[in-house]
Amino acid sequence: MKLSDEEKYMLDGRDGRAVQKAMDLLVRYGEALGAEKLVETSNVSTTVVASSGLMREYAAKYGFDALFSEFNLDSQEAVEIPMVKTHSCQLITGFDAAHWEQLGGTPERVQSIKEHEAYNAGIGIQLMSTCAPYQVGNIPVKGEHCAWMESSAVIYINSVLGARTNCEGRESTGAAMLTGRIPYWGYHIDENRLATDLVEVEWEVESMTDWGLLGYYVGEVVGDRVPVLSGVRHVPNSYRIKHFGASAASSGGVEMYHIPKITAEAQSIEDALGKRKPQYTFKFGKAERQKAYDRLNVSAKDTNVDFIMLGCPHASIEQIWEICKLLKGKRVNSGTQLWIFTPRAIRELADRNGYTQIITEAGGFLMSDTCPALGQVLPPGTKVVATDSAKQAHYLPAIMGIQCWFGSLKDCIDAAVTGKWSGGLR
Amino acid sequence: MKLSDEEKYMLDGRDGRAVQKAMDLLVRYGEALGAEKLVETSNVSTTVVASSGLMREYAAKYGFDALFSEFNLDSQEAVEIPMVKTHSCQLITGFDAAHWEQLGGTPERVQSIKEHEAYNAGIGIQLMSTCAPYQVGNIPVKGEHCAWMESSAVIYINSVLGARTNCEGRESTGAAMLTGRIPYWGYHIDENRLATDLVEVEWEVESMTDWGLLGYYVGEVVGDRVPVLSGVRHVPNSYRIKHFGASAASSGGVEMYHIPKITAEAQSIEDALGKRKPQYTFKFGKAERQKAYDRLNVSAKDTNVDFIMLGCPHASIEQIWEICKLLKGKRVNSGTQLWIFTPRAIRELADRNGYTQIITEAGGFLMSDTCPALGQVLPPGTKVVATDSAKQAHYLPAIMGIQCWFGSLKDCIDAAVTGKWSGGLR
Amino acid sequence: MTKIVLHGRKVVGGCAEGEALVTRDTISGWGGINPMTGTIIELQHELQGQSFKDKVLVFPGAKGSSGWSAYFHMARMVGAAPKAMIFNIMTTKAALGTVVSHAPTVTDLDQDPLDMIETGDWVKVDADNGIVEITKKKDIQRDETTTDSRLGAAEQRSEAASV
Amino acid sequence: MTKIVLHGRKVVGGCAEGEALVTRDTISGWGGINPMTGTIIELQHELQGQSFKDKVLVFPGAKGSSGWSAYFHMARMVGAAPKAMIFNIMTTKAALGTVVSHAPTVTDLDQDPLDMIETGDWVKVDADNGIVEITKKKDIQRDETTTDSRLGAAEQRSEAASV
Ligand code: F3S
Ligand code: F3S
Repeated sequence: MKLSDEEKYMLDGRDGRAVQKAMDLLVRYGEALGAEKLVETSNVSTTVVASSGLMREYAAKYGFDALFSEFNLDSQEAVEIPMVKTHSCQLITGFDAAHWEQLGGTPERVQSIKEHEAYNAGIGIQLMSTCAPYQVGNIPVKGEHCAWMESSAVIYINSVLGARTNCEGRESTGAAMLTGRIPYWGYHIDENRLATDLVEVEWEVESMTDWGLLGYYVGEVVGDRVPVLSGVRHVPNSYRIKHFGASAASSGGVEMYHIPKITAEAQSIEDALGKRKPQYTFKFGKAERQKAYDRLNVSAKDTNVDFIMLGCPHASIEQIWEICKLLKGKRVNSGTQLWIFTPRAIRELADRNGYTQIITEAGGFLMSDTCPALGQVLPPGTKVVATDSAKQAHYLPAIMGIQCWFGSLKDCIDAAVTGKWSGGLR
Repeated sequence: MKLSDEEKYMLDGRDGRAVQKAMDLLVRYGEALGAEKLVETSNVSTTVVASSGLMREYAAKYGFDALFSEFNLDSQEAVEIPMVKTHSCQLITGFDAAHWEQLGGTPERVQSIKEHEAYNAGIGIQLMSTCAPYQVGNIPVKGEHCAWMESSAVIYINSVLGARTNCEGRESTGAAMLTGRIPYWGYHIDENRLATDLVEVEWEVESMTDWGLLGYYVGEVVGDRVPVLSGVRHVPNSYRIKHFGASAASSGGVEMYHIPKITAEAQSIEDALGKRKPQYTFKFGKAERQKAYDRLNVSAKDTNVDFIMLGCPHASIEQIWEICKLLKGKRVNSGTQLWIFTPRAIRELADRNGYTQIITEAGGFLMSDTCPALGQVLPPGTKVVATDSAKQAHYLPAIMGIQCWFGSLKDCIDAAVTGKWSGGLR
Repeated sequence: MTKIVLHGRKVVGGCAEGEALVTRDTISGWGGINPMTGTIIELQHELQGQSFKDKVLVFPGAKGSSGWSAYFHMARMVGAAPKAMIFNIMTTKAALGTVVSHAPTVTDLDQDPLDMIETGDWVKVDADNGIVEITKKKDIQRDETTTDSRLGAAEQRSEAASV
Repeated sequence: MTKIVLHGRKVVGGCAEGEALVTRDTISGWGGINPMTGTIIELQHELQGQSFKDKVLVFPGAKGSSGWSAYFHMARMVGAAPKAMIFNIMTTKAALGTVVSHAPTVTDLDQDPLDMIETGDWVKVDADNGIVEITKKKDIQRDETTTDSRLGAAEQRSEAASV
């Protein structure tokens, strides 16, 4: 891999041991990829929290510098971590300290999270603590080279915004923060951003549920190739397109897609394909929609619902308002829990708007900083979940071994109120 | 103007008096424009707060329904306002209730704002209270028809995101919220979005200051036409491109611009111009940069600075961090005030990150919901202001009759600490 | 006494007349006018310090913040709005602002009103019919020495344009 | 006893050998493996319930969340990582995850390792030289009745590829 002089100085230790370790990892990583060089970045979305018991023990034993060294730089030597160079934000975490009781935490855990947050803030990382940093002001500009983790965020900024990132990991984002570099590979390069596959959308996709189903289908058929969609007749709003991407990134490994005149980089199908022929062509019609729905509901049998999860990816304030309109004046069933997830900054807005109160009065909780899949936590005794998120419905049964219903927001609120699932594809 | 059946029903009163009044205004407004029809929208950014003494008196006398009727629907009859139909958010307001003392308010004013906020939230308006709703989750998708006010926000969503809006007003956004319609005119229509003018950027624009100067120059020369910029070599991050647009929208009336491969709709100069020749061509070089700087500093003479204003448009968390890095461990001069403005949701993040504390310890204030120009308020006795925002430097001298320095963030923080302006174009 | 008649397109219906206040500078709402008095406050504006209250405001178009309509709306509420308006360049600000000002307004005139109208001319805006009648101020002054132009005006409505 | 030798590109340097664990299903990190035991936990995965600990993991590539590298990183920390890895499709997840696992890894082999290697084969990955040596399990079984294949392996390093 070709390094610039500046990069060589970093590797040689001019900027200290931590930067040297970071550059060393980037070189190992870049060579593993077969990248020809590094590219400058000043926008990193990362995970530096201690997201597992192993990491928490490690931090308790060796300290936060050692934790960052090992798990964000792949350095067994505990180096002193300086202020990060790039704009950097923490993605979603495993815990919401404001709801530690519901989440089965302890005051000790809350305390150690606070200490770690102070450390992370101190080295210059913004504690957005959400899988959707673009909803709280980190909106990369088209063409901006980024180093982001979190598949639903990666697909959003690549496709909808036209920024450039691969799906990075803890260690590469750690190294990127300290060096302002990331391998120039994959979606940083023009030609890799072109569509390879064509998906002809024949069903009239408009609702949030349908956007999720379309995404789920697309991910299954294209895997990690780059689809372009034809036939989309309704411009999705931001929470629909967010759901679509999160869904496609979970059933497949889609990190980039095009919808002419809707996503950032293609004004036409031809544009998106770079004037080449598609490698594969698929169609999404009534049968494919039904199949995606059935796949998402494959684990579900029992119509008694214990738990409703909303806000995957983390809800915007508009989505919280949609929930409140359905929930207002109702009560969540006594045997059922309703948890709604949103970035902490947006929860402040929800408080101000009286939405938190509407949710609380109905017996639900508006939570932040985590989600059941990431935090691997459910209300005690949960056997059956319902959600309006295809991504959550994809992961929860596998991770938590529960049944999961996928349906519309209305189906979910009905289930919250009645304790029974009566949803279905309409 | 051609109305659909649905629109005719609204005009005939099927959906009640408020919707009827709203549709009546849209018809009058659409015909004034010469629009052929209305277009559906479900994304409205509006101003429904009582932003002047006149409106506050009106609300106190006749109530909030009457206030909305008159100032958001142009209806002299006070109609009962139902729940709004669209996703709707309140833009920046005239006051930050959390800083009422600094802003010269009274507990009574705070109380009446709270009551009005409850009313507005009750009819379904999200109280984002910022000129940058895209920083708190309202991120319109490319091709999405919107009805937004606030010139800096309009130019951002049109150009950077590729959404479609004209620069609407209180009354048209009021009507849009109740009907889900706005005149199909101006930037809703493909051909009006094409560039008319070419600006050749010869200076290497990279810093936030330079993006502001470029914007200021562009606005002055193109007025309200649509420029495309050539020669941009560094992709601006979101706060630079935000500053550029706000600046161009204040010196001129720019609502839409293109930078190939950086803004949403043009991959090339030819694309942007729709293959036509530019009507006018300008160049931005050293001399134009200097001239823009001089224009922005035309009111400033006295180097004793009373007041530093940062956060126009409202700062993102990354910008607050930039400020904190410069401010940490310093003290604002005793004769100088430092106010920093950010959306309230982002202030929550700043609190969590310890940034609010850094600012407070240095003697500054982190405020929300308003800005000095909008709120028409300055610290008592202010004669000389400094800011890193071209828009604020454009408006404050005219509105508040003070002197204003424009410079880099560093120049501004230096002035905050020393009380002296020693900035300059570098 | 001769009148100049221009034809254009209605923006806001109605009919009103008054003394013209003309500027070649575009007008800002927020930061551009004081809505309580109708005074132009923008620094270096050609009309800085002058009020359009009860005048026929002739201007190229609107610029600046999206507060434009609210500012003209407030001016109307306190009785400081222009009696009528004539402008050249259609924008959402100008359209909405004139609509909510309720002042009869026309645009798209067959000749540039900025060339044809001077401050002090007497101008009648019959917006419903898209007709603007101009009595030049020199004629008014001349008339005033002989007869009352305001009375004379009514008799001459059907007169052919002098241009 | 014959060996099959494949040539590819180093992803992570080093040299290690062990029993192959082969799958045609791509592997998820988060939600796909238990890093404490190296067990594949994804529902309906071909290897569900099996552990790659101390095995040579042969798989088409990585999929799923960006937690991939962290999960293989943790597996390495607790000694549950594979001894070596071989995969086909390069992604950032696979590159970073194998780098931080510190397990010798190769890709871009001249023949599809999924066709050439079966679970139970003995595989040596000399990543520094991009060489993979496969001893088929039937040969191991045959050998085991005669001599120790593990000892024999060392002597046959320079042997020509059998394919
Ligand atoms: S991380 Fe976010 S995208 Fe969903 S699975 Fe958790 S809410
Ligand atoms: S409204 Fe916002 S754009 Fe500037 S002038 Fe006030 S901070």
